[in-house]
This record gives sequence, C-alpha cells and structure tokens, in this order.
Amino acid sequence: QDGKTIRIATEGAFPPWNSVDTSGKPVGFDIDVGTALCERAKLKCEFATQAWDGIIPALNVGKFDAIMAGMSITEKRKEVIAFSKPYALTSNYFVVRKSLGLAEMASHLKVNLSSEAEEERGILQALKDALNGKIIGVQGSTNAEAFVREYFGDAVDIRTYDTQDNLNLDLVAGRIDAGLADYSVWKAFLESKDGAMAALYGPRISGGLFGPGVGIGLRKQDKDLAERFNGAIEVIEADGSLKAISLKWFGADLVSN
Amino acid sequence: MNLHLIVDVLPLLFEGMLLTAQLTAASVAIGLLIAVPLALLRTSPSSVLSYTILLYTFVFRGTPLLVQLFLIYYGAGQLEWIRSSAAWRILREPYWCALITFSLNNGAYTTEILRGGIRAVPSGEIEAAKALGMSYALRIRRIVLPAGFRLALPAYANEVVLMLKASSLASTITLMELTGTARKIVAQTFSPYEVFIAAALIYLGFTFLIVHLFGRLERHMAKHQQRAGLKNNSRSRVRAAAKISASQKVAP
Amino acid sequence: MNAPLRVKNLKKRFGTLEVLKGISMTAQRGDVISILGSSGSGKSTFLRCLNFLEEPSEGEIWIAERRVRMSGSRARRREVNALRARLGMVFQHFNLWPWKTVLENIVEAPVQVLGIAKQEACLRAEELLLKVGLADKRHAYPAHLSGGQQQRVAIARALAMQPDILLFDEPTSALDPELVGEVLKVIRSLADEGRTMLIATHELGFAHHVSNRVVFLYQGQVEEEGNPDQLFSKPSSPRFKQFLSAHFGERGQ
Amino acid sequence: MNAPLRVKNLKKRFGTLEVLKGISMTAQRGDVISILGSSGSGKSTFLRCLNFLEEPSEGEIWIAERRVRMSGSRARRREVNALRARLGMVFQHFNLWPWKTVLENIVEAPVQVLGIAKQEACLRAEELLLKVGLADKRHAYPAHLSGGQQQRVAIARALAMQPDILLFDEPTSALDPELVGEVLKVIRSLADEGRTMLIATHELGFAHHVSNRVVFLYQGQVEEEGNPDQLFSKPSSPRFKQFLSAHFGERGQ
Amino acid sequence: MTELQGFGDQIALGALTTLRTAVTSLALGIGVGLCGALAKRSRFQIIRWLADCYTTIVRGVPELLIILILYFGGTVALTTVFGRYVEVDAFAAGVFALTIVFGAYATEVFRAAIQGVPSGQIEAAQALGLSKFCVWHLVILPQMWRYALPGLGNLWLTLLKDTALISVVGLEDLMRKTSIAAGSTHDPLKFYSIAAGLYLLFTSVSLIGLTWLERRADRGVRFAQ
Ligand SMILES: Nc1ncnc2c1ncn2[C@@H]1O[C@H](COP(=O)(O)OP(=O)(O)OP(=O)(O)O)[C@@H](O)[C@H]1O
Ligand SMILES: Nc1ncnc2c1ncn2[C@@H]1O[C@H](COP(=O)(O)OP(=O)(O)OP(=O)(O)O)[C@@H](O)[C@H]1O
Ligand SMILES: [Mg+2]
Ligand SMILES: [Mg+2]
Repeated sequence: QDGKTIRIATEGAFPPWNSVDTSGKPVGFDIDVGTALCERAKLKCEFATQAWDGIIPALNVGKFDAIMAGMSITEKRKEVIAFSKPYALTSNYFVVRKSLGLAEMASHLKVNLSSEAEEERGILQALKDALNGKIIGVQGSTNAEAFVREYFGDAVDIRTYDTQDNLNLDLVAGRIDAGLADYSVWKAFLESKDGAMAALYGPRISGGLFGPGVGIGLRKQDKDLAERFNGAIEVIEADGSLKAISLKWFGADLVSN
Repeated sequence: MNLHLIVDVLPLLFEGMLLTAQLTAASVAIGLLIAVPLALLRTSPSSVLSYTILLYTFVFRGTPLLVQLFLIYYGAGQLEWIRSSAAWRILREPYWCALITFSLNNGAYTTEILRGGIRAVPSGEIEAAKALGMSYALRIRRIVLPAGFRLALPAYANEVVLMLKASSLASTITLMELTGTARKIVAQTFSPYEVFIAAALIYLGFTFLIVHLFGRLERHMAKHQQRAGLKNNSRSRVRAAAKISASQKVAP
Repeated sequence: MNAPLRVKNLKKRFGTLEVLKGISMTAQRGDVISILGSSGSGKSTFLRCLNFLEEPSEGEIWIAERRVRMSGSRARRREVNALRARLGMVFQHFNLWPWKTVLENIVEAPVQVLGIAKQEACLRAEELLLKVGLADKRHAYPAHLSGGQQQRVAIARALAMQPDILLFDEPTSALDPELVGEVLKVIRSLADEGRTMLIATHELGFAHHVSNRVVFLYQGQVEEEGNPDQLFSKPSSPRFKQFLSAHFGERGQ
Repeated sequence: MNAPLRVKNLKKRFGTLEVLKGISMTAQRGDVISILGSSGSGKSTFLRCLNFLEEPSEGEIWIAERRVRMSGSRARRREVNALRARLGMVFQHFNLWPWKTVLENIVEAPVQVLGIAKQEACLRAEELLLKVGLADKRHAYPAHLSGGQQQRVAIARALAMQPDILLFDEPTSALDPELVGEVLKVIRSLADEGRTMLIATHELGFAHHVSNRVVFLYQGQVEEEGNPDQLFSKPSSPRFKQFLSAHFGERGQ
Repeated sequence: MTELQGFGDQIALGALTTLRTAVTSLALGIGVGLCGALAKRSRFQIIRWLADCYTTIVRGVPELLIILILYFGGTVALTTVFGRYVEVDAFAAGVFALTIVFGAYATEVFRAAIQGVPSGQIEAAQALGLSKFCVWHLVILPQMWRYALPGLGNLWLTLLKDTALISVVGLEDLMRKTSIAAGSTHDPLKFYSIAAGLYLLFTSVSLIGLTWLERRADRGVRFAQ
C-alpha cells in the first residue's frame, strides 16, 4: 500500500465541510482532516471533486479509494460501502422563521435519540406540539428527512429539497415555516443577511436515526485501509488537532461529545 | 436485488406516478395550446412578430429547464414585490410554478417543431385552398395545421417523451412526483436499486404508452402514403373494389 | 354592360423578368375564352394573377364591375377571399390534398366556405364524380390515382363550388380524347348556365371547339384575339400563323 | 432476333385491383411504340413496371435478351440498377428535384452513374437544354418554371443518360404544338440512332406521327396493336373505334 | 471578475467542457440517428424490431440512469475482464452515453424526415439507375434536412443542456462548476443566472447556424402563406 496514492473524493459544494477555492482546488473541514489523517497514517493522499450522485459508484468501481464529503454514516450506505469510525458528530437543529412567534424554548437542551430517557421524550413532545401544523423543510434522502417523517410525520407538513440552499431560499420566501438540518449547515445561513429573519429553535438532536456521525467512506474489502484511518482518527482526536480544525471551519466544536 | 420488493414498491409509487402523469399531460396540453398560435405567428411574413416569438422560444429552449424552474420558483420568492402581490397566491404553490414553467418550456419547443411542419407543407396544397376561397383562418385550420402536424408528429412525440422525463425536475421544488417519491422511499427502505428500477419501469411504461399512441396516430394519418391503397382498407374501399371488378365482368 | 371579369393593363414581374407586359381583356357572361401561347408565355401566370395567387405588379382587375383593391389591407384580404370563392380554379399541377380522399377533396370547400351541409355536399360531389367517370374512386387517395384521374378530381373540386367564373389551367393535359370530349360537354353546359370561363390550353382542337373567343399571348402581350373560327382559318399575326402551322392537326392526317 | 425489350404476360395488382392482366410485347431496335388507352387503363403502371418502380405481380421482362429476375435478392437489386441506367424514363409528373437547378438536375445522373466528368456533363446538358429551348433557364429552380418548361427539363434529364430504351409517360402533355413538333424531331433522331422508345400518350396525332407501332390498352390487356397508319384508318376492335372517334382531330376542323 | 468572486475561470473551463462534449456527441449522435432511421426502414423485421427497442427503451429510461448504467456498468465489466481497475476516460464515457441518448431521439426525427421526401423524387433517381447509396446521398439526404432541421435543432439545444448530467461520471461541465460556485459562495441566484446567460450565448450561436442551414435546405422551395 505504501507508495500508492490514496485518492479521496469530495463533493466540493458543501461548505464549510468541503468546497473549492477559486482555482478549483478543494478546501474545507473534510480536506484538512483528511490531510491530517494521511500525515499520521503515513499515506500519500490526493483530493478530487466528484458530483454527489456518482460518488458512491465511483468509489466502488475503484475510481477513488475513499470518500470524505461530510457523509453521514447510515445503515443504507453501509449496505454498499464501509465506513471508518466517525471523525465528526452531527448536531441537528430546527430553524424557524422569527415571524412565526413560537413559544420560547430553551436552546441549550439536548436530545440523544439513542437514550430512552423520559426527560428527553418530554422535550421532543414539547417540540412536536410547538411545530404542530407547520410546514417543515428538509433536504431529501437525509437523516433529517427520516427523522421528521418518523417522529413528526403525523403533525407537520413535510417538504423535501435537493439542496440546503433551496431550502433556505424558501424559508426566506415564507413557503415553509421551519427547517431541520445540521448546525454546520445552518451556521452560514443564520449569519447571512437573509438569515436574520430566522433563528435556531429547540434542542440539539443527535444519535438514533441520525447515526453515529460523519465518517470516511471506504470499499468494503479495504479493511486494511479502514484500520489505518481508524487509528489515525484516534490519534488526532487525542492530541486535540481534530478539535482545532473544527474550530477553524465551524467556529464550534463538532467533534467531541 | 429483490424482485419481490420491486413489485411491493410499485403501489407506493402510485401517488407520485399520478402526479407525474398529471403534470406531464397538463404541461403538454397547455404547451400545445401555446404553440399552435405562436407557430403560426412565427411563420407569418411579419418579421417583427416572428422575431418576438423567436425571442420567447430562444430563451426557453436556450436555458436549462432546471434553471427556469429555479428562477420562477425561488427567484419569484426572493422578490419582495411579488411576495406582496396577488400573484403570490399562485407562485407560492410549487405545483403552479412547475406547471407554468413546464408549459412555457414545452410550448417553446413545440412552437419550433410545429413551425417546421407548417413550413414544409407544399405550397400547391395551400394555393388550392386559397383558390377555393378559404379564409386565412379556415386554411390554417383545415389545411395547414393538419398537413403540418402530420409532418411534425414524430418530432413532437420526442418532445412529449422529453417532457415526461423532465417532469422529474419538479422534485427539486418539493413536489413529490415519481422521482421524488422514489427518492423518499429509498430514504425509508434503504433499497435504492429496487425502488429506482421500479420507478424506471414506470417511466418506461409511460414512454411505451406515448410512443404507441403516437405511432398509431402517425399510421392513421399516413394512410394516404401506403403503397397499395386497397390492401389495408376501410370497409367502403373493399366495396368500391368489389364494384370495380363487378363492373368489369359485365363490360364487353 | 355588366362584365363579370375585366382586366386592364395587367403586368407581372418576377424579379427582373417581366412575364406579363400589360394585358387587357373583358369577359362577358357565358364567355368561354381560350388562352393560347407557347410554353412559358405566361398563361398560368395570367390565370394565377386573376385570383391573386400571384400579386400583380400593376394594373386593374374588375370582378362583377367592382375593382379589386391592390394593396394588402385587411379589408382587401377579406374581399379577395370572397372573390376567390366565386372564381374557381383548376391548377396545371392539380394540387390535390394528398391526405384527403377524392370525396373529401371535393366536399371540403363547399362545406367549409359555402356552409353547405355535409350530406348534401357529398351528394353533389358524387354526382360530379359520376359526371367525370370516377364514382368508383371516391374513397381513393390522390397518390393512388392515375394522372388523368387526378385531373378529373381537380376539375370536380372546382366545379363543386359552382363559381361564376372558372379558370382552367390546361384542364385536359392528362386526359384521353374521350374524356376531353366529356370535359368539352361539361364546359358547354356551364357556359349555357351563364358562367364565364378562361381556359389556358395548348390543345388547339379543344380550344377551337370549346371557346367563343381565343386570345393568343406572345411575349407577355396579347398578340391576337378574336373568334376562333375566324382566327384559326385566317390568322393575321405572323407569330400566330407560325404557332398554328406547327399543329399536326393542320399538317398531317 | 435480338430484341432490346420483351415482355411476357405481365400482370400487376394493387391490392384487389388488377390493373395489368397479362401484357406481352416485343420492341426491336429503333422501334417507337405508342401506348394508347383511356385514363386509368394502366399505361403509366405498365411503364413503371418495366423499370421496376412498381414490382410486377407476375410475368417476365427480358432486357437485351436477358431475363430480369423477379425476386428481391441483392444481386437482383444490382441488376435492376444497371438496367435502369440503360432505361431512361420521363415521368408523367416530371419528378424534378426541387432543390437542384435545371442544370444540376440534368448532370446529376451522368456524373454519378456513368462517371462522366462534371465539365463534360455540363457541356452536354447545355446542348440538350438548347435543343429543348431552355438555355436561358439553366440556373433556375424547378419551382420557378412553367409546366412546359419543367416537362422539357424532365425530357432533357432522361436524354442525358443516353439510354438504349426510353420510356416516355405523356411527354408532351404540357407542351404547345410547336414544342411537340420539336420533341417529335428529337424522338425521330433517337430512333434513327437505333434507340427503342415506348411512349404512353393520349395525343393521337402525336402518336400517329411519331411511332411505327401503336398498342391500345383496354382493361389491362392489349386490345389492338399494329402499324399506326393502318390502325388509325381501319381500327378493328369496336372499343378502339370508339376511342378514336372521340378525337376531334377526326371529327372537326 | 470581482462579482464572480474569482470563479470566472472555473466557469469558463466548465463551459468549454460542455461545448466539447456536446459538439462531439452531436456529430456522433447524428450518425447513430441516421443508422437508426435506416434500421427502422429495413426490409428485415428483426432489424426494425431492434431499432424500435432501442428508441423506446433509451427514450423511456431517464438519461441519468442510462449514463450511470453505461459508465459504471461498463467500468465493472472492464474490470472483470481485465482483472483490475481500468480507468475509463470520463470524456469518452460521457460522450458515449450522450450519443446513445441523442441517437435515439434523432432516429425518430430522421425517420419522419425521410418519409417526408416525396416519393416521386426518389423514383426519379431510381429510374436514372442511381445506386441505393447514391439515391441516399444525392436525393434523400439533401431533401431530408428540410424536414429534420427543426426537430434536430430542438434536440441539439436539449443535448447542450443534457451535458450537465455527465458530471456524475466526473466531468466538470458548466452546470457542475456553477453548482460548485453557487454552493461555495451561497449565492445560487447569481451563478445560475450567469450559467443561463452562457447557455443563451451558445444557443444564439446555434440559432444563427440553424437558420443558415434552414435557408440552405429551402433552396428552390416556394412558400405560400
Ligand atoms: N415564381 C416564379 N419565379 C420566377 N419566374 C417564374 C415564376 N413563375 C413563373 N416564372 C417564369 O414566368 C414565365 C411564365 O410562366 P407561366 O407558368 O405563366 O407559363 P405558361 O404560359 O403557363 O407555360 P406552360 O404552357 O409551359 O405552362 C416562365 O418563363 C417562367 O419561367
Ligand atoms: N399505388 C396505387 N394504388 C392503388 N391503385 C393504383 C395505384 N397506382 C395506380 N392505381 C390505379 O391503377 C389504375 C391505372 O393507373 P395508371 O396510372 O397506370 O393509369 P394511366 O393509364 O397512366 O392513366 P392516365 O392516362 O390517366 O395517366 C388506375 O385506376 C389507378 O387508380
Ligand atoms: Mg402553365
Ligand atoms: Mg398515367
């Protein structure tokens, strides 16, 4: 394996996870983490962009050796590819239009879907009541969509979008009342001029349907490569460099529990 | 892959299928309504009119449908004055936005197709109509359009099939048509191959239907071109033929 | 005098080619006028100008003592349409509608333009088809007809409109002598009904028999004109003499 | 006896309509055979069968004493192409190519089929055009020609191939008497060169003058056949008598 | 280029890729379409049937799916044949897929156009002894364009935009570059408008070409209104 270049695919249109700079070079959280990992694992790596729809097939036919594209680990994906252990966690929030005038709800609350705590179920119920009858936007084929359908499907009207940007636009236009997505995704929007009309709402939701987090996608047979990445992830987690990269790109710690 | 699953998924896709069928049929119908008058104006001797229509077909054929949909749906939503106008009641709804965009787009393509057919009508056939005192409108209705449509039919069938598939873009503005529904089910069932194959089968079925119907229409309209006129005939022609042979027997 | 058709100084240019150089003519009710002239002399162009299939470059056309406007206004277009319905035309190339059957070709205009009931129009069409000997082909398409059969359909189509004035462009070019005789009879009966006919033809015998006046076009102008008997026996213009002398009818047999 | 064209028991059906019911005929070198018959009697169909534009239903066709195969094999198709190059045809409806100028229409086949150099072909085409009186129209498109002009181009196009056998389908239908005389001369000179010609026509005078044999078709069969002088003066079949009597040439003038 | 936030070069590159792919696919697709139309008029029923299957299936299945099947299916097949990963050139793969798609639609357009050529003109050529090839080359093809051009023009404009689909095989065309720029800058409206403008530019050049071709094909035709 040594001497051979590991080709890593990224999407390039999902900032701050990954995007391209004006010269066409990929940049972002994924890229920095990947570079750090390869350094630790003594691998020669190379990033390339690939459209999202073809990213998994391209891995499987051997065009790439790994995917780092802010890709959440899900059961569905695990059927076709393998994942390393997560190198980032997800923390999902609702964002609502301020003009909706929903009742206040503390934003420091956390819900871990994996734990069956009574208190957390209460929080979810309160959230559901607050959003009852509203129109919720989610990006299609994501964990967020699965969550909303599963937990709130009977209470809200769900619209699915192909990109988060489109969802944001409709939130601004008033076609939808709220959206659910990862914090990393919301951040840029909330800080923009348009985003001023919306705000985070309700608890941070993770675990369960949202899966363990974001991992490196790998071919199932490349067990060896997975081992090396897993080892490297543990190293950069331990020495704090992963957290530093997270702070650099997200302005927040998305990596430690 | 699981064949059972493909069959199981089909009913789940039913609603999306209906929306796809409905969107396609409505856009094609409205598109045709737009295209007929525009194609006539486009072939008119007035170059001002012709170029105005060309501008419309140029814009709608020249840009990706996705972009048009995007501009009409999200673009309209961004403009404050539209949001506060009465039009917002319609533009607010993704369904109407999709229908408007698809109809305008299909209308642009159909206009050009029809124009081609109309221009290909032999001048002698039109002159015959003129010489019989048919007014412009009558000529158009009875001679030019039927003859032009006949020539344009296969290319038009192409446009209808393309519209069917283009309607999948409606899912980008949150409409749950066939493709959108398939995506949703994939997200729920984690079996992408089976669901997408089921969806593709439905598209294929629709296409088959469209191709078949247009094929029949084309054969029906091309009766006059068939070589031996009496072989595949209506009953009256058999009778006519019978009469010929009868009269020939009687003659010396 | 109430002339159904009067033409004054009609000119027609195609680009730089001046085909008609000022033609004047008056046709009375019941007149059958043969227009003779060598190939390319402008016979078809003249007939086509009369119902404005070609826009005349200059001149006046009077139909039923009303001058037809020459500019392309809306009102004029309506006027021209109305005029054409009363001015039947049989084309040199027939110009049948290939996707319509023989019967449909014939009933189309009476039903759509004159508003005659379909059934009645069909009845009349069948009568006409019988007259031209094509009753058994009523449901055939033009492509399946012989040349002469197509020409007879074209004649029937024009007659079905019962026009006051009929323009025939070589109506017998594809017909055998027997049928020419039939067409001759039809034209005579139409003339007896008071209809006016202009016939471009190169069959001198036919022209002689059918018409009460003959016009000879030469180089875009009327070279000679008059009663056929007189004209054919004592042509005055040398050009017309030469034209006639080429006819075998005069030479051989 | 080396007959360039021989037909045995040729039959042709369109669906249930039997148009040709067994026609046999032999044409010798230099023969000019006129084919007469009323409209729809199958003259065009007969000519079209001879060069396989219509597939004959039954019968044999011998060209230059070689029987042409009737099945649709590959070799047969090549045979038919070779045969067609030696068998010129002038269509009743001319069938010019509208997007080619007059000159292009004429030189196309000699250049492509016979492999004659373009320049030479043009020279010969111009000669032919001069012969049919169309030298000034060489660069015009067919749509801008009069009927008679188109017909002359069609004749020139067929002659340009210098075929051994020529099939003319009503070659003078759109021509005035003078031009008919010209065509007559052309055909006679071709016959003198030893070419064989079949001419479907309804102009009895022309047929009489031009041909050394006349065939009269009736109901898909040869009803009468022979030397024109004899046939026209003493027709034996009552049908042919009737056909002739309709001709004004015989009646009037 | 400040308004483009530096993405001007990227977008220009994408536009070039789009043009290259579209033009190549057009040229090849016309060839496929002509062959398809010939097949549909074949004397052999089996060939006609195959051609029908081709046009119905390719037109019936979403383009994206066809591209995915051809590219990834092709790669897998090559890999099993050679026993190792074989890099398939993305450009070749994209062009191949688009050609197959374009060819299916073009087949229908050409088939109809060929039928539109008046039979008399073909018979005249046959009667002069022109070989089958010559009849095609000299009579049917030149006349057919007149009927085919409007439909073909539409297909070309569709193709120009369908190039966006091949980004799944790794080609960075105009649309892909646009969506990257839009995603990276969170300014989709601006970048999509620019893309639309560029497509319009290509279209206007195409239209000028098409109009010229139409004029040429209309030689000798008389029009009546
Ligand atoms: N559209 C046109 N453009 C240019 N020239 C034309 C056009 N139509 C006719 N001509 C020319 O005008 C002249 C007269 O044509 P026209 O058809 O009137 O002749 P014609 O007397 O009917 O001849 P024929 O007896 O052969 O039918 C011809 O020389 C012809 O070439
Ligand atoms: N393709 C066809 N399908 C069916 N019937 C046809 C077809 N072509 C010709 N016929 C019929 O065959 C008969 C003979 O036609 P043909 O054209 O040979 O006649 P013709 O002797 O040339 O007549 P004309 O002098 O009028 O040209 C006609 O009754 C015609 O209707
Ligand atoms: Mg004429
Ligand atoms: Mg005939």
